[in-house]
Amino acid sequence: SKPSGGGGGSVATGGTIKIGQTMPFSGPASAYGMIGKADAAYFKMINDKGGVNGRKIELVALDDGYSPPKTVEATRKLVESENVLIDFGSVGTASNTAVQGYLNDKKVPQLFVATGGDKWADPAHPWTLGWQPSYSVESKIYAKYLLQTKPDAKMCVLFQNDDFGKDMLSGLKQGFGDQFDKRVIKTASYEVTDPTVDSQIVTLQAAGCDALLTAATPKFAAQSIRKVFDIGWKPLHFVANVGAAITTVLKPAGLDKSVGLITGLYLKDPSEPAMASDPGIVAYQAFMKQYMPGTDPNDTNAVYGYGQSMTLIQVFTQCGDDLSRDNVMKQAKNLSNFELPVALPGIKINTSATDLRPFSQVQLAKFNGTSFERFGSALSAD
Amino acid sequence: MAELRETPLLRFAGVSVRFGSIVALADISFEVRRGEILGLIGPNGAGKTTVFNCLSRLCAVHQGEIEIEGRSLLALSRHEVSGHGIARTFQHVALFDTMSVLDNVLSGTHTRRRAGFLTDALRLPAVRRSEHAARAKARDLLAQLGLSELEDVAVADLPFAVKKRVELARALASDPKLLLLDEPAGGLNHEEVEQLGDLTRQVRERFAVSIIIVEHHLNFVMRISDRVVALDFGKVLAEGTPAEMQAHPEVIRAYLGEPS
Amino acid sequence: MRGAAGRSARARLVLTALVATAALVAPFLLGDYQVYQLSVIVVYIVAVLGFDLLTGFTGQVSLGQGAFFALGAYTGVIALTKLHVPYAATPVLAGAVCFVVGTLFGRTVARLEGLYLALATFALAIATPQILKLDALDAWTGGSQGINFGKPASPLPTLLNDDRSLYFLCLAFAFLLYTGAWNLLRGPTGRALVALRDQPVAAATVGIDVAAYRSTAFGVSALYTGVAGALGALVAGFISPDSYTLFLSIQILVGGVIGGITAIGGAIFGGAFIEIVPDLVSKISDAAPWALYGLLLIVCIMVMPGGVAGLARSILHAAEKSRKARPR
Amino acid sequence: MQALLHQIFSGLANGAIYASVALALVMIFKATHEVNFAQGELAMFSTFVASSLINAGWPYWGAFVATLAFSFVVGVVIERVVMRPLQGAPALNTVVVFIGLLVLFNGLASWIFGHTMREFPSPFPPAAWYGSSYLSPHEVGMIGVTLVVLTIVFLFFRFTRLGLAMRAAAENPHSSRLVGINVGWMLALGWGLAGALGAVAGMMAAPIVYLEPNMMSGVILYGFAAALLGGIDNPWGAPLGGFLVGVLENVAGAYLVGSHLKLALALALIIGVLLFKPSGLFGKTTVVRV
Amino acid sequence: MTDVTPATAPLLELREVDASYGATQVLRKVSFTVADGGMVALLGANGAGKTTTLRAICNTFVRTTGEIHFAGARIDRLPTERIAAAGIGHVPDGRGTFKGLTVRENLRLGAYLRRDTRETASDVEKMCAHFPILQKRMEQQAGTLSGGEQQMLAIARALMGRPRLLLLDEPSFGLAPVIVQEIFRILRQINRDERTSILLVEQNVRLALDLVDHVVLLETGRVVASGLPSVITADEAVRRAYLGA
Ligand SMILES: Nc1ncnc2c1ncn2[C@@H]1O[C@H](COP(=O)(O)OP(=O)(O)OP(=O)(O)O)[C@@H](O)[C@H]1O
Ligand SMILES: Nc1ncnc2c1ncn2[C@@H]1O[C@H](COP(=O)(O)OP(=O)(O)OP(=O)(O)O)[C@@H](O)[C@H]1O
Ligand SMILES: [Mg+2]
Ligand SMILES: [Mg+2]
Repeated sequence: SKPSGGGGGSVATGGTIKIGQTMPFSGPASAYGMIGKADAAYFKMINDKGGVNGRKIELVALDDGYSPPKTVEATRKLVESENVLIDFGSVGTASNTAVQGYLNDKKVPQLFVATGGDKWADPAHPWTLGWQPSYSVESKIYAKYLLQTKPDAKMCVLFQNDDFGKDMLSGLKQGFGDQFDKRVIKTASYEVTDPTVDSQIVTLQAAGCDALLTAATPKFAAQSIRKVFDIGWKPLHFVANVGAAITTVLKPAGLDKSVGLITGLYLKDPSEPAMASDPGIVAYQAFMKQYMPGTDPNDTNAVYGYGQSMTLIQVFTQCGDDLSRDNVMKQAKNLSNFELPVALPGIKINTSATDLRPFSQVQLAKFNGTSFERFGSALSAD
Repeated sequence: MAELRETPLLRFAGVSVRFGSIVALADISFEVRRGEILGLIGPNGAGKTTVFNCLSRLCAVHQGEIEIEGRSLLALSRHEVSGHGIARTFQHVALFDTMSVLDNVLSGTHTRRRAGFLTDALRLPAVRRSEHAARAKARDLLAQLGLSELEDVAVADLPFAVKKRVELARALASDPKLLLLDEPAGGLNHEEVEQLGDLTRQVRERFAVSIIIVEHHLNFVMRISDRVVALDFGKVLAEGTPAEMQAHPEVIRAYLGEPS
Repeated sequence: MRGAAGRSARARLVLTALVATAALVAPFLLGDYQVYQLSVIVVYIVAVLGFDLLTGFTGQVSLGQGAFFALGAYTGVIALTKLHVPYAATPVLAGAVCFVVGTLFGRTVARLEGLYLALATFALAIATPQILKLDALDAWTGGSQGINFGKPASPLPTLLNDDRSLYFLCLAFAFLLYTGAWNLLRGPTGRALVALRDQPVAAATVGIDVAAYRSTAFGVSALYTGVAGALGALVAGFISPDSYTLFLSIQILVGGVIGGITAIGGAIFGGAFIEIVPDLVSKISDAAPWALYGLLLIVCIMVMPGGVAGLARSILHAAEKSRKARPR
Repeated sequence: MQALLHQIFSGLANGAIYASVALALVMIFKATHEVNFAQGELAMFSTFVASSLINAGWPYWGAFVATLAFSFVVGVVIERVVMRPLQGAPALNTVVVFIGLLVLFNGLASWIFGHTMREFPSPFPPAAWYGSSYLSPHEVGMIGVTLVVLTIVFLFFRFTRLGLAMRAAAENPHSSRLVGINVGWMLALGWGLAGALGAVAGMMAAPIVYLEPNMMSGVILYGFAAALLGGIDNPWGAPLGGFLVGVLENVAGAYLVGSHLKLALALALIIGVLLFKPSGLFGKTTVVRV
Repeated sequence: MTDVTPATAPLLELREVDASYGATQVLRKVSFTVADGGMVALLGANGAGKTTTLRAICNTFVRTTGEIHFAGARIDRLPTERIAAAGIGHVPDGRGTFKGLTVRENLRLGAYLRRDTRETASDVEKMCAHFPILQKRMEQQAGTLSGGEQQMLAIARALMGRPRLLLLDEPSFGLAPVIVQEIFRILRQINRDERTSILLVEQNVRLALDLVDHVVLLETGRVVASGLPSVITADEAVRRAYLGA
């Protein structure tokens, strides 16, 4: 259909920049609602400090319950009746996919979507940009690592039966290349409505793998880690970054049961003892104390929102006084070696007209019973 | 034609019904002739309602055969029975509670019409016409049974005795050949029972139906029946004219009791 | 008696005229986004109608309407994108497919009653997203990614923009289906459905083929829901398995009951409730919108046990009574 | 072979969760003839309360008992405040109210306790002798608890005067009053006991599935299916249904269709069974004579 | 105390009782008494309000105003179960059995308020002696019984409670003549042996008049006559309606 609306024009007026987002404050993915809450708190802090280039940020966050039709509706509301400048940091692969066409048609920047799908770096949708390392990049790195360290290993995969899980699988395909069928001998999926993944773990163990990738959200990652240990299986266990936070995943699973896990990190984990004196984390802790009292600062979703919002502020800062959608998009694709204080050392944000992935590096780390020990250097997928 | 008159309207031949270990009917045989009123009596639990339920195909028949006008009834499924001219009332009334009196009676015309989802949704002229005719017929029935006043009343609010009469109207709406009445006089006082007797006879004449009546109200049964069949423990105990039955020692023992 | 009936018929006529006028005029007074919302409401109205036919009038409790909604949506979109059927015709195709599937399903579960039927339909709703994600169907369904096909363009761009043209498409289907349901329910078929709901045994003895009516009612309900699904997909421009979770089925049920399941006029309120109320509560309470929504549901049921339609009916009754009571 | 055993045992462990939920459903069904869709959320909420007490320093069993009492009271209050005014309303209204309660408690829990997943302690020592690689000590303990509760519930309904009165009150409130049963109290008691049973289910499940507001949303689906499969009016049939569903879905997922269809297959099998036994495997067929 | 107090205070007394279903008033200023150990028949045409009177006494289904006294205490504001506990048993119209429960469980429920387990057990046996068919159907679901069997069960259940006052709403409904005779024999017996008082609604007026010592006649919700059975039968119109001349 034809593009409609006045795409590209300046929307920001007066002293505020109005931005919008859709969030699963309710429904099955409501844990990610924390990202939205952290975003809001972060902008409040920025506004308290005088805003960006003298402008305040106004964030309109609408609940979509993780349901794509609802996202479509909420996004239209944001664009057509709230007149937001951009759609920022909305959560959910299906949800963001549902509005990608619409936002691109309308030429409304869809910035830093909070999901690691591959499709956010798609030149066909120039108004869309992801943020975190894509799931496939992450798993591609796991595959490469495995090929280097244990070239004969057989791998099993536990994945969530949705875009996230499937993207992780496709990353493995890319990483293993023609070896894929020989290396990945068994996969098992789960649904978010499954009470446990015990049965899947048992199935995978029976296949005789010596490596396992758990591509799961926190609850199921914790179950996976525990069950693997309980049945006495000792694979080289990769756990997707999404489900590898220390306080919210490894601790419930049992720290002793988590020893040896490998994951790919890009953000700092505030619960790590070593991070107590890290300046980035110190600032983050202060922010949490003042602007999100009563919230667990170790919730990695809060770190995520904090870093994501900080990235957006960088974009607005670069925009100067030209707050047209065109310029916002231009600046968003013009981040060079931006170092996020909550990102791990060596991991930088870079975008350009052709590089549509803000984060494209991942740092491998192994859990030693108390914290993740990073090894090697930050890796990128290529 | 002459041949047809000879075949009985209904024939039970060696019918047995069991519920688990309970034998509700054991090898029952009897006939109903055209135009007659047959009284069916027997102690509680003798199997009278079960006889009706066999005819409505509501319970499985383990043995035997039931024939309606010489054709097997057991080959039919529940909803086909009324198409073969059998209509009934229930011992404890089973009306469609959320409907009005008129709608209940209209439902009785169901077998005699063709209704389809599509034709109804389009409300084709044929549907309109047939609906119109059905209404006229239902109203006529209500008038004959003295229920015209209550046409629009929801049946749930009616007294028991009136409900029974609505059920009768619903049964008649299907143009039955055989009418099954299960304890129609229940809860009526003396005067009302007399009236019901007259009504039943009128119905037989006017609608040219045969009737089986199950009733414990003896005077009533004896007054209006042409013949009486007595059941006990699922068996036919005796069969004959009302007068014969009242004098039958077995019937007296099992059913009537000693006059006190 | 006749006077009262005439009055209430007149009241209904006036009401219908008002609703119809509003439905026709509103899109020209509202912005695109609101028109879009209006379309979604109309879609839900159709879905709730389907629910009312099945559960309200036939007494078969369905917790699985979302499955037929999804089937309709996928049928429509596959027809549109793969078979290049004109978009306005996709709901027809969806309705047909859903009718067949619904009837077959209805026939299979015709023996089940009450809770057990609820479970069977519930199972359907739960299994739907999983089946849509099956790898084997990827080529057709787009797997867990779904299909992003963009909103179909208006055939008369000078008269109606895309949103309005879609709205009128939805409205046209809703009008047809509503009228169909209205006719159906006041004719012999409707009576048979209510009869078998009220008293299935007696219904069989008056000649109603209970199993056949039940399964056909299932099919018709699925048809309505499927058309709604196809329209909903067109309006959203996107389908994916996550759009059709159990929650959708529950919402259709809630809309049905809140509107009043035994009066098809209630579907209008039910459809609006599904669309508007969740937004409303999240406006009122940031902290716990869903707690508020739950509370609201409970209160609604307590205040209006017969749904909005029941409430309207009892208000009419009361008015009628007070008119009668007034001395001349 | 060993893998099969693993599947069966882990199915039993999951089954115990479903069974304990099914028991709570049986309780409320016998007492009110309704199926409470909100049962899972109530259990989740109770478990959060227990977790908060434990975090506040209460000993496990102290918190356990206090939570049972709390849940009992919540059940009674819901019956008095929400269900009582609904008496005699159409069944679907009750269903919507249950959905309302479900959403309400889920919303409240998210609001009060947050979304971060929490661990919940097990009362069974992690290294107890009865643990193995097939079943952890907690899983063994949970199965044991479920069996004990099942026995109590069975005996209660079968042999006690109160149990009989509760069934009567659900079946025919008017006649119950005529024979002297305080029907209001029976309904409230049923809700209270179901609340307490739900709390047990929640506290037993939480160490396995972890505590968060959506903890029970998947479990209740299975619990519902299990209860109907086994026979929702049967205090041992329904939990047995739970174990059956647990094992069935594991074995089917591992050997028949693969994990992505295991729920669908399990449900299809359950419906298949119901088509032949419309009131569940061990349920009582209530013959309705007209 | 005024001098109108009869020698023995009545067991049950209704004083100007009105009763209505929602907006429809059915009973108007109904007053009558049942003496302790007395047997009273409540007669009237279809819809006269007999069932409603019994319901008013037990405070089920209807809303009442006016006073009802039982055994010296006011009961009209008590909930149904407390009225039952005070000693009133009720065989409702339409039977009201627990259809999903077994016959035995139905009987056990009849004795719900009693604590004397052993005597309860012997009463179950007594009921089986009265109604042998119940013995055969003991473990069967009450809902599968025939109409008359359910009626017997309802009566047996009420008897199991050993009430001081038994309200019977058309006990002969749907019963074979032999059983009807048995029931009236039982009523006479418990009245004699246990001084159980009886308030009886019955269409089989001949039998009823034979049993009772007092009759109350209702017409459209009002008491139009009351007195000895002979007084009632003396009235020509009443005779015609109820006894058929
Ligand atoms: N579904 C059933 N399961 C078990 N027993 C049954 C069932 N239906 C009927 N019976 C038994 O079969 C016998 C016959 O029942 P039926 O209803 O035919 O008796 P009836 O002659 O109509 O008695 P009544 O005069 O009391 O109505 C009864 O003893 C009854 O208990
Ligand atoms: N639940 C109800 N709601 C409204 N009206 C009712 C209800 N029950 C009875 N009535 C009406 O109250 C009046 C008296 O009814 P009741 O049942 O007391 O009469 P009855 O003397 O017992 O008659 P019957 O001989 O039919 O048993 C009747 O007109 C009846 O229609
Ligand atoms: Mg009978
Ligand atoms: Mg009466």
